[in-house]
Amino acid sequence: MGKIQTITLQEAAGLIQDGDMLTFSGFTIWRRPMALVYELVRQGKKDLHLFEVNGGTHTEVLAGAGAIKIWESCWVGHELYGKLGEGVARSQVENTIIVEDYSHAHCVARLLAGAYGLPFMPTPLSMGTDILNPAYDNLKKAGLRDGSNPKIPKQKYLMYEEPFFDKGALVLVPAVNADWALIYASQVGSEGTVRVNAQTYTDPEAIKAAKKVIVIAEEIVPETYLRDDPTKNLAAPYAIDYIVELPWGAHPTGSQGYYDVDADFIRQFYAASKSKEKYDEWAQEWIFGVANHDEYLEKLGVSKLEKLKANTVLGYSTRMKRGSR
Amino acid sequence: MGKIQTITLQEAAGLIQDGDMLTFSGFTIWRRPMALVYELVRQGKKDLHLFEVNGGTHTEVLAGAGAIKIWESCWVGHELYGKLGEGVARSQVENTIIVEDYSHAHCVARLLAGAYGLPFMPTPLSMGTDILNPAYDNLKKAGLRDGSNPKIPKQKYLMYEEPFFDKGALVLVPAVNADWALIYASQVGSEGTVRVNAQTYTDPEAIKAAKKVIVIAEEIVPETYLRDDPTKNLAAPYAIDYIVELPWGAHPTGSQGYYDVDADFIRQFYAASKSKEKYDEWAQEWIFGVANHDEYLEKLGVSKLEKLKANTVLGYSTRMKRGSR
Amino acid sequence: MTAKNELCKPGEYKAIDLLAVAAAREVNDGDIVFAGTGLPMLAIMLAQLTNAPNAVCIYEAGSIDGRPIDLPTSVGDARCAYQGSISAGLTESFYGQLTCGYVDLGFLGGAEIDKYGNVNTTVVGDYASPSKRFTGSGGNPDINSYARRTVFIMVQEKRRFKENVDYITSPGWRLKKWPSGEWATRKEVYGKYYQGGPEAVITNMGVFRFDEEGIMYLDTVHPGYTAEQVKDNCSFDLNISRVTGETKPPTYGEIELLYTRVDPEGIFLP
Amino acid sequence: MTAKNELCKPGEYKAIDLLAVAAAREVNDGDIVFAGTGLPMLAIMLAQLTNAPNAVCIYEAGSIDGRPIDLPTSVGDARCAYQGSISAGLTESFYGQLTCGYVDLGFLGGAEIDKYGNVNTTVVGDYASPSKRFTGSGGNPDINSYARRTVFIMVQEKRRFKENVDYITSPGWRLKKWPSGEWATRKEVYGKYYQGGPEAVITNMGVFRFDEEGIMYLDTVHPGYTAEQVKDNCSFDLNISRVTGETKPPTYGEIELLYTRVDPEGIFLP
Repeated sequence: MGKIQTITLQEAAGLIQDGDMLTFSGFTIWRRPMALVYELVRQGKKDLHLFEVNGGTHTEVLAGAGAIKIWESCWVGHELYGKLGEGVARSQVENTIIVEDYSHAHCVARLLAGAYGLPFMPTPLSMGTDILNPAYDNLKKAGLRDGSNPKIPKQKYLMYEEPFFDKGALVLVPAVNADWALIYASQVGSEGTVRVNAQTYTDPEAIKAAKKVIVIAEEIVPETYLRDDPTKNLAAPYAIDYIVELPWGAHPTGSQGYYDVDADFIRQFYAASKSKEKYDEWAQEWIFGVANHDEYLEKLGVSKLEKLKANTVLGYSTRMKRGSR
Repeated sequence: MGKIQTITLQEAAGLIQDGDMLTFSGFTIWRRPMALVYELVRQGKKDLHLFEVNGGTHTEVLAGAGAIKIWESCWVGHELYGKLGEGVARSQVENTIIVEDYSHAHCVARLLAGAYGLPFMPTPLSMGTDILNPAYDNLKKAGLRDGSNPKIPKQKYLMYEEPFFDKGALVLVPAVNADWALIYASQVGSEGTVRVNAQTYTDPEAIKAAKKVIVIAEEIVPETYLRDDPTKNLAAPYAIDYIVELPWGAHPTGSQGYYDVDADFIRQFYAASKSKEKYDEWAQEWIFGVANHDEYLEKLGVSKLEKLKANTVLGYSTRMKRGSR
Repeated sequence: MTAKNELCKPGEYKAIDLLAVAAAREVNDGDIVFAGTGLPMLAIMLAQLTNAPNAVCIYEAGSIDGRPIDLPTSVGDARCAYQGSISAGLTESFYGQLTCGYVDLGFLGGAEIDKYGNVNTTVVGDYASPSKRFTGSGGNPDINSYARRTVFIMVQEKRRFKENVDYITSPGWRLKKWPSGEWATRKEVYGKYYQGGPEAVITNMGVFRFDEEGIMYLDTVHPGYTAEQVKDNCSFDLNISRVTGETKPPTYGEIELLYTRVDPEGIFLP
Repeated sequence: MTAKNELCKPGEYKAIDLLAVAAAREVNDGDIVFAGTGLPMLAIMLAQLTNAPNAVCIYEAGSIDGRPIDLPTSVGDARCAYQGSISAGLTESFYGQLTCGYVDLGFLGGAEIDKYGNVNTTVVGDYASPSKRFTGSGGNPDINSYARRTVFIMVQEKRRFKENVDYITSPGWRLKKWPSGEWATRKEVYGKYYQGGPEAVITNMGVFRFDEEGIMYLDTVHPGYTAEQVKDNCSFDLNISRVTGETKPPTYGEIELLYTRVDPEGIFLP
């Protein structure tokens, strides 16, 4: 909290330290702070601890670069455009990252607890599954649940029987409070009020739960415009620490009201993500081979961007070919 | 849940049985389902168990009529227009109702747990106060925490030390799931989507937590109008059981976008609420003396209603005299 | 001219068409459906156009009762929110809708399943040193935990229908009581939180249901297959003694709706 | 003509004016303030027009950083939400803002207070058979639990400044550890949830603060009163040894703002 600073993408990435714990806005391949993720790779960040309600293309960009040490989540892939998170999968099989699996609702519960300043949230979901198998607690196996790292709870979860209604055991999952929430938002007011269009996913919770918040905004708009309808906003100015104004900052993921998911780009990335060599080639072309976000956009080209652009009434592209017909 | 039925005010009140547990929409003197509360008194309901995040004029109408047996809440009064809940206060002093005191946030936590299908919610608020004094648990003293009534939890609260971060004890408060949520909403779509203007208070939680939901709507509007902006709606059609369309149904409490609080009316009611005799006179005039809601509005008169009517841009009345100048 | 309610003949429809149609028929009118990405979306949209016009759909990312006019490709898609009753986020969909108790039907996919309906979408092999990782659970186990009925849509392969899945991602009818790990029935594990469980599995070869013991059996066989062939495509000893007949093929009307209204762009239907 | 920053002379302002002005001065610029109904609203609005232009206000009923152009009479008032950053509900204000950790300053009222800053707004007499009931807690104890600093605005009367309050509604510096009921410091009771506590009490006679032991002392005396007079209006033995002087009276500018910008309708200011 405190006065918001408007900074550059490079400065934003520069704030993140090796080993920091990160969480992100968005959902699978929607509203991810991609430009900032690219910049983290460009700056060679390492040993990152990711907590994600769900993963997506951004996760795979970081996984391929070998930037992730711990990945706590429930899912990673590219939806229709790449069915696996190949980088995470390979790293887990090769034992180069620590994966901690929760269910999707468990992840939401953990982030909600963090957002609400609570140490845990209860949930009756996904009981009886191997997600709760104590032998499969990878952070514990790695010796990281000894309490020395305040970001790693001493237990993965707890079965708890409450005394109020005698309904039997349910699951308590521990809070998450990441060092940084890296947020892509469609609109940020000139004083810092944040708005996204359509579904909010877990963006408000990610903002509240993190110690510091960086927002990559599609556009900065007059504060009074957002305040004319406060029911539609996500976060107050004091919840945000840094802002970067960056059109197309979520590409190739989609941003409702602005542009659709770039399916072809993600398919190509997915193909590249299947081996370290191909990933490196891809990164050479799209991350290291462009000096900055402007060059990245130039490389994509106007005709591509125009096809992705959202219909202003529907919020998604109607010019993009989506299927086989 | 199920198909929504549109019914009359009389039918709506007729659904409530003596002894039922109720909760309400609104906040103190805003958006209370007053017309339905009057009708409950007209129909002579008794032994009601109220759980309210906070009380207000509607509580006092029920308290004065001797309709309340148990009142679980944190506050009752009429804001600036009557500083005490005289009816509840008198009933507590005379020991004719059972009052169970929680803090405001505890009440929110209890309703949120009910809404989310959880048996409890944790909160670190209001620790160390007499709200948590075990000797002051009035439902326990009345022998009602024996588990025989599923709507009364076996404990008022529990101090709980979690094993995740060793942050020490915090409070767990039990869920509330009332038999009925009696909701006043500004707009209900023709298929049942519910919207209110401005702050949502705990209206969404009250709807979700209750077994059955009756909505008194200021107006029924085309469903597509509400669905053009789904970010502004409170509840989906399947969350609602019964609808009554009733303009001015929240009077004398206020409804943002429609009308302001009727300060004079509440002041007069507050004066009347100070004794059983005066309350009965007041009820004779305003509840039993009018056959229905139309007669009630006629009795208020056009010029009064026009003064209360909200400015359509600001959402509150600009024609009403509020202070001494 | 053929009547729309007339059944297609063999060769007049693809396997995926029947998969979608058979799944759609599992939706009861008025059901509140929590649907996953992919074929479940296709099936619920078809159901809304046919046998279940009053069914409503909740999508995980926060769209409540949306009425998409273009087929969404992901539950996070803006298309899901079009003319929705509520647009919110995951806290609303999981806590405000699912554990709140509104959901009648979970409509899900899966990579592997066992005879108790336990589904694996996490790893192949030992979790400590897996040979392959899938996407992970997503919301599959959550929806499956709390919907009153769950329907899975899957590809029928011997290696996918297993005696035991390598990892129980999504809960079937026989589960583990954690932290002890002893096997128990779903009702024992969920106690008073028990809502229901897997009701049907729809594949490209047949429709499967679960008996009183929570064990999968073959209910109907898709046209062109025999019960024995289906059994041969399961690693466990499939009960085929309760087969009630052949799965009803799609009607011409259903096929028309699928290709002209549900997926005219050819996203899922090639 | 008098300068706006010149101090009013005795008789040129009312007791309630000084109450509002003294309270407003407790707001630091940039503070995130959680304010209760009544005088706290007046004070925060004045502070925003004077010493704390970047202070923002959260109102319990769900208005986050509203910028009312007409004085609200209740935290539930539509006026609170005008040009707000977020308009939501109580779950947002208590969980999403207060326990989330955003709140710097709680701005509250109270009926009775003791020397540890414990406030009673519940009952007079024994709780089991009270002689009088007040409104109840409302959000007073919640806000006071989690704001980093709390300021109370109260009427100074001997019967309101008590050795012990009949019921601890809102937590001061010495509390009970429940369920045992042993007395403990606020830090012991709140443990790692400790954020701060009551910092000042503003009455119509003076400004009170709390010492290292959490015991109330008189800091400044309002013009026209002596420290002894204030002490006589307390039931407990008020420490007046630390008085730093006289409370600064309102300036002409502050009075003008109060009557022309904050409460032109005369809602709180007669």
